[in-house]
Amino acid sequence: MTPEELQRIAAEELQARQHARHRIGVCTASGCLSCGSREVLTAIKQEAADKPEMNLRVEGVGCMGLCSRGPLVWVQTNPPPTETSTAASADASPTASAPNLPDASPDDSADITTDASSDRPTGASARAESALLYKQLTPDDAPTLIATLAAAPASPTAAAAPPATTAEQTSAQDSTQTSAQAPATGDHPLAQKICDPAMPFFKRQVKVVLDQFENIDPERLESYLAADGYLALLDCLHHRRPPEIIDEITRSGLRGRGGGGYPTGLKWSTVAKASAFVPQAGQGHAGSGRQSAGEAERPDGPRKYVICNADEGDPGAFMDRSVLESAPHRVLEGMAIAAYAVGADFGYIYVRAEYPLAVERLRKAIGQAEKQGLLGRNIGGSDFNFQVEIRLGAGAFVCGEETALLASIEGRRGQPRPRPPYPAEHGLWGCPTLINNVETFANVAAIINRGADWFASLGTDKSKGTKVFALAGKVANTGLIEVPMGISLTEIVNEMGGGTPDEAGGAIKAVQTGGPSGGCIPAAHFNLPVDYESLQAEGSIMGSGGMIIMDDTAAMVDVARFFMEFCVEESCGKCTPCRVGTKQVLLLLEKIGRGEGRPADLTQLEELCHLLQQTSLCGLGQSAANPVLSTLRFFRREYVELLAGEEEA
Amino acid sequence: MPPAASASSGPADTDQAATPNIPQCTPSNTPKHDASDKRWRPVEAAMRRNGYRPGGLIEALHAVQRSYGYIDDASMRALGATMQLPLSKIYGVVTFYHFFHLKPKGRHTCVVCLGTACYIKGADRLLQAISREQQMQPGETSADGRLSLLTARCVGSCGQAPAVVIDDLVQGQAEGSAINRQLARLNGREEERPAATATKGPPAAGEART
Amino acid sequence: MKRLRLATIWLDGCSGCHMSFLDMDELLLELAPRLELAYSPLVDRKEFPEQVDLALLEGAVSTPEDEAKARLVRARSHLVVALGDCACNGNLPAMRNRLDNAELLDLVYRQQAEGEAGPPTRNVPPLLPHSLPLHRVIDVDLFLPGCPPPAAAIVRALTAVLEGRELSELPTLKFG
Amino acid sequence: MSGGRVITLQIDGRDCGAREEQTILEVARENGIYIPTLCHLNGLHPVGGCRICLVEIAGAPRPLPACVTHPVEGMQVTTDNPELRRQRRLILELMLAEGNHICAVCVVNGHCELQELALQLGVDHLEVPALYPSREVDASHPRFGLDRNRCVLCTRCVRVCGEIEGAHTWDVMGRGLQAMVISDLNQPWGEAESCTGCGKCVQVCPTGALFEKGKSAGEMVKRHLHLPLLTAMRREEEAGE
Repeated sequence: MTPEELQRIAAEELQARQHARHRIGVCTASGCLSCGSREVLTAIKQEAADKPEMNLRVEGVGCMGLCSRGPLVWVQTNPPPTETSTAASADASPTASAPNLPDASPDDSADITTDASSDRPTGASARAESALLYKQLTPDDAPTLIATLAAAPASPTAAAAPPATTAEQTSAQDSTQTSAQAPATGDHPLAQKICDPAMPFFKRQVKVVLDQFENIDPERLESYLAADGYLALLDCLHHRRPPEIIDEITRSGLRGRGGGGYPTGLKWSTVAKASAFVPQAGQGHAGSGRQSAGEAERPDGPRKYVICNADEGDPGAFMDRSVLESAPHRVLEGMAIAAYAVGADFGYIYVRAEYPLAVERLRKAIGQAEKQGLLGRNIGGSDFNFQVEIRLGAGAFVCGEETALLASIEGRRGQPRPRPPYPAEHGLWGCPTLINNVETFANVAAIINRGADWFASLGTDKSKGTKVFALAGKVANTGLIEVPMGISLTEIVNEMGGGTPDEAGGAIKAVQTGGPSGGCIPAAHFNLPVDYESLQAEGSIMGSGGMIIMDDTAAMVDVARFFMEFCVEESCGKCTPCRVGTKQVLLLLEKIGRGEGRPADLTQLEELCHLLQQTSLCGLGQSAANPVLSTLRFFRREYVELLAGEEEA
Repeated sequence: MPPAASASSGPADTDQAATPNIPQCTPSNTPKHDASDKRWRPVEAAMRRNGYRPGGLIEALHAVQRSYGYIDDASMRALGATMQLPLSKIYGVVTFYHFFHLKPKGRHTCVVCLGTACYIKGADRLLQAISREQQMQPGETSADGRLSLLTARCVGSCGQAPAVVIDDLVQGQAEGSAINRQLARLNGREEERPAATATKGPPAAGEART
Repeated sequence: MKRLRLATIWLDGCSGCHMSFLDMDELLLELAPRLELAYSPLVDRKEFPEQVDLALLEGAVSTPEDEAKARLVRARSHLVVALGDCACNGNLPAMRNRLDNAELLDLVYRQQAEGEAGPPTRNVPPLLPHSLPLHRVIDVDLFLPGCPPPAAAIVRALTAVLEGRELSELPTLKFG
Repeated sequence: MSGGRVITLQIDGRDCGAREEQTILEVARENGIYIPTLCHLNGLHPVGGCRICLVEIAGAPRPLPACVTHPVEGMQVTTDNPELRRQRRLILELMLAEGNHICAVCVVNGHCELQELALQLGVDHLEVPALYPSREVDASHPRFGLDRNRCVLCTRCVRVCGEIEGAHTWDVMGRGLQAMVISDLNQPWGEAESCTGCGKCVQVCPTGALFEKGKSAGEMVKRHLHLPLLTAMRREEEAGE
């Protein structure tokens, strides 16, 4: 596909959207599917089919984030075709209400009304007049929903509006929107199900990775192209040399989003500098004496590999799943750019088998991209070849560790090996291999499109850009958010998360970040800025982005026990400290939890934790003690209170 | 302190130790491993795609499990012979990954997510309620081979915690009595249609069907 | 010179460690003037004395009776030595720990026994869930592993105590 | 394999010359510096799993296994200090607590590398509670036996069988604490069709987990000094093809 063809398809897609009188988007990511969005989509489609005169365009779209209120559905009413240009210009201002947004990204506002559209160079003025976000819709609501659209006057401003309180909030913030939302809506039949677009959950977001998810049909390439998809890849292939791309990524300050935070540009340049290598037949199969001579893994010459780590194993994290289910092409595009930059021609996506929908959509996306010449041979008419294959994980947390992941792709037990050598130099079948996380790759196209400076202007000094977090646990709004690095935990938990859910009412006690490798940060420290270094200084880690909010019913010794139990089950068994040490720590935590602990047990607990950190072979064991050490640090009193009386005489 | 072996738990153990209540292979679902068995073809295809190289082992195992619902000795022998892999190595790989099963699972599966978010929202109590009502321990398959009660380490539906996956369909904000009712209905449906065969798809897999 | 008040105690063990103690042979004669054997299965004394300087405990802790005895010894002894593998790591008695008690008794007294006698019920203390090394029950000052620990090592330890040397400087002994 | 770049490093303050493909362990041994090891065995590929041979390297955030770490110009290695000794000791304790290591009744009593290490590292009791596993003993082979309760998962048997004998009868199944050595499809060893009965696995086993039948406690002496020679011969054969 040439850039011109790409632009033509994108324009057609935008035009088609614009021609519809109303556009309806139904979330088809797992969160909403698990509460019935598939049925809602079917019902709405049925209604639309019954009323062709209404000219409705109904799409399944990507994740909109607010999973706890699913199924989520947005409805957008287009202006009559002739008014398009004026509508677009008149609508350019509302995003001013978005908090602290850099100038370069006006459309990154979390406001769903503006997010549902774009003013990109190729945007061809598809900007909506207004969009409403409905929550917790059921198939039974479909006729009502369509009826409200039918009843709406020609002017889109009166299509519908949020409840009165919302209008007040919104108008206080942004007078330009009041006209669209002022009309009395008390009699809107679905008033109770309309989401307030001004809620901090949406308002505070800055979307790069999740950008336009609500606009992208995950199963259609055209839909991604209309969101500037593959523009960056073709730009790279035709106008940039690999070192320039690596330089762009380096200057952007992007760091690995899988948790480690290693500078992405540096990793890319290491792989780029490494010489390609003929895959070693015997490598890693040294134990297999039966291997016949000359049976190379890939017999066709020296190679480098690009691997996307989508083995999202942290319990409580579902960012990668959502990205893959919502915009698989965005990840593929990032991988292809990376491959071009480092000189690789083959890629693997290592996905958890527990994510069948993500796998299915990725498979479909790879097929579409290959068909359109965006993957495969001579991509975009250039001489760059890049082939991508999916590899399924099989239920082993440790395979998120990069050397274990490599072992798994090589068809072996997913056991890590000591590093160095690092995969960048000695990776898959001995070849230089670039391994990045899903979210890291999903940032790449935006950086190429909008420049390193734009990206670097987001976030903090050392942690640039945004981060996607999965909010879960005892918080009102659970789901996915994307925020600039450096935002405080209190903004995320209390404002965006909306505090404790109504039914509970207990005070929020702590937030757990980084899963079994992370730690618990007490509510008293919620002014902490969320970036790699700050979280580490507090004994936690950024991790892949799971945030579990706990209220005062959570017993921290039990929380530590929970994570240690996880590590015991997920330890691969290769190294002694992790295999046996985690079990010993678990036994101590159980003993303390039963009220049988002695002061000496706390000492031993700490000693074993430090042994795990210092002497384990891989990251799993080295970080397994973090949940214990961090709860010991901030909630030591809970441990001490559980100790049995002093030693008997 | 109890002996370690009896204190440990988890789905893999039940595969690796002898588990009671697992139905034996019946003639109808005993795999054959040649072109005469239609179900073996995807396995053959998976190996071929990977040039019959050892690197394709896990892909091939996925194919076996998709076709037969579990991975038996005969399948492992067939893979070993075709891909020139030692048997112990294949067995080591199969048992390393919790997704692979050595024994057939029930015709229906109920997977309770024990991830952090679900745990915080009471997944352990949920599991107890289901376990009590179904009179099965996690990891077990009912004597009639109808239902397997499994646990997962996180199905990624944390925003909807606690989550339960029944026959590949995720149920968000799950609640014990509703799940039990649903499981009862599953059984009821089956009785109406005695011819119902094994569920499709990986048994312990966990997301919404599309 | 004040004589060292020594006690030796036999818990769940085979008395092999006590045999090794006697194996000191003629060295016993050298040590005898400096020791007072205040309590031991080797001497006729029923009650554990109020206070001893050094207690050598052989055997694992397998019954509540063993446990009570170990605690009593600890309370009344200045130094406590775990004598032999059973006291140091459980050794043979701990081999039962992989079974639970009901299983164990059934195995020994029914499955592998002549007739259907069943486990004895009179004049035997019940079993603790596990046979434990001494230090899981009381604080231990010195470990002398070995099955049995060599007589020379016992001499070395006794001499070190008599001479008031640091016990931590004694060489480590081998298990088994 | 020989003829790599020559570099100098310091081990315990001593200047040592090394080729870059050597490991720190090899260099240390050449220079008469002792580093305790367990899973490592001359002639087999190192895996770095047991963590007994950990050494400190100036600038590294944590100790690294000497058996798989290669020297770098100017590297400063410490093979022994109180912290390392404490760590090795604790790791060994974990290992001893994991299995049922009853030396008194073990066939290799007195010839056991694990027992010897405990002596060297000063382990005379376990600070951590023993786990008392109940693992199967496989006595199905006519000449040899396997007591998994004495296995420390060093994988020497797996490696010698795959790398030198070429049978690959052994591998490790499961993971974590449930990991254990198996033959073929977790069959009784005596029924494993791939086993050639060469007995190399028995000879390389550092403990009494693998043993010859008919030997009583203390009788089993392991012989594996010939291994490096086998490796070298094998390499020569392959090169000649």
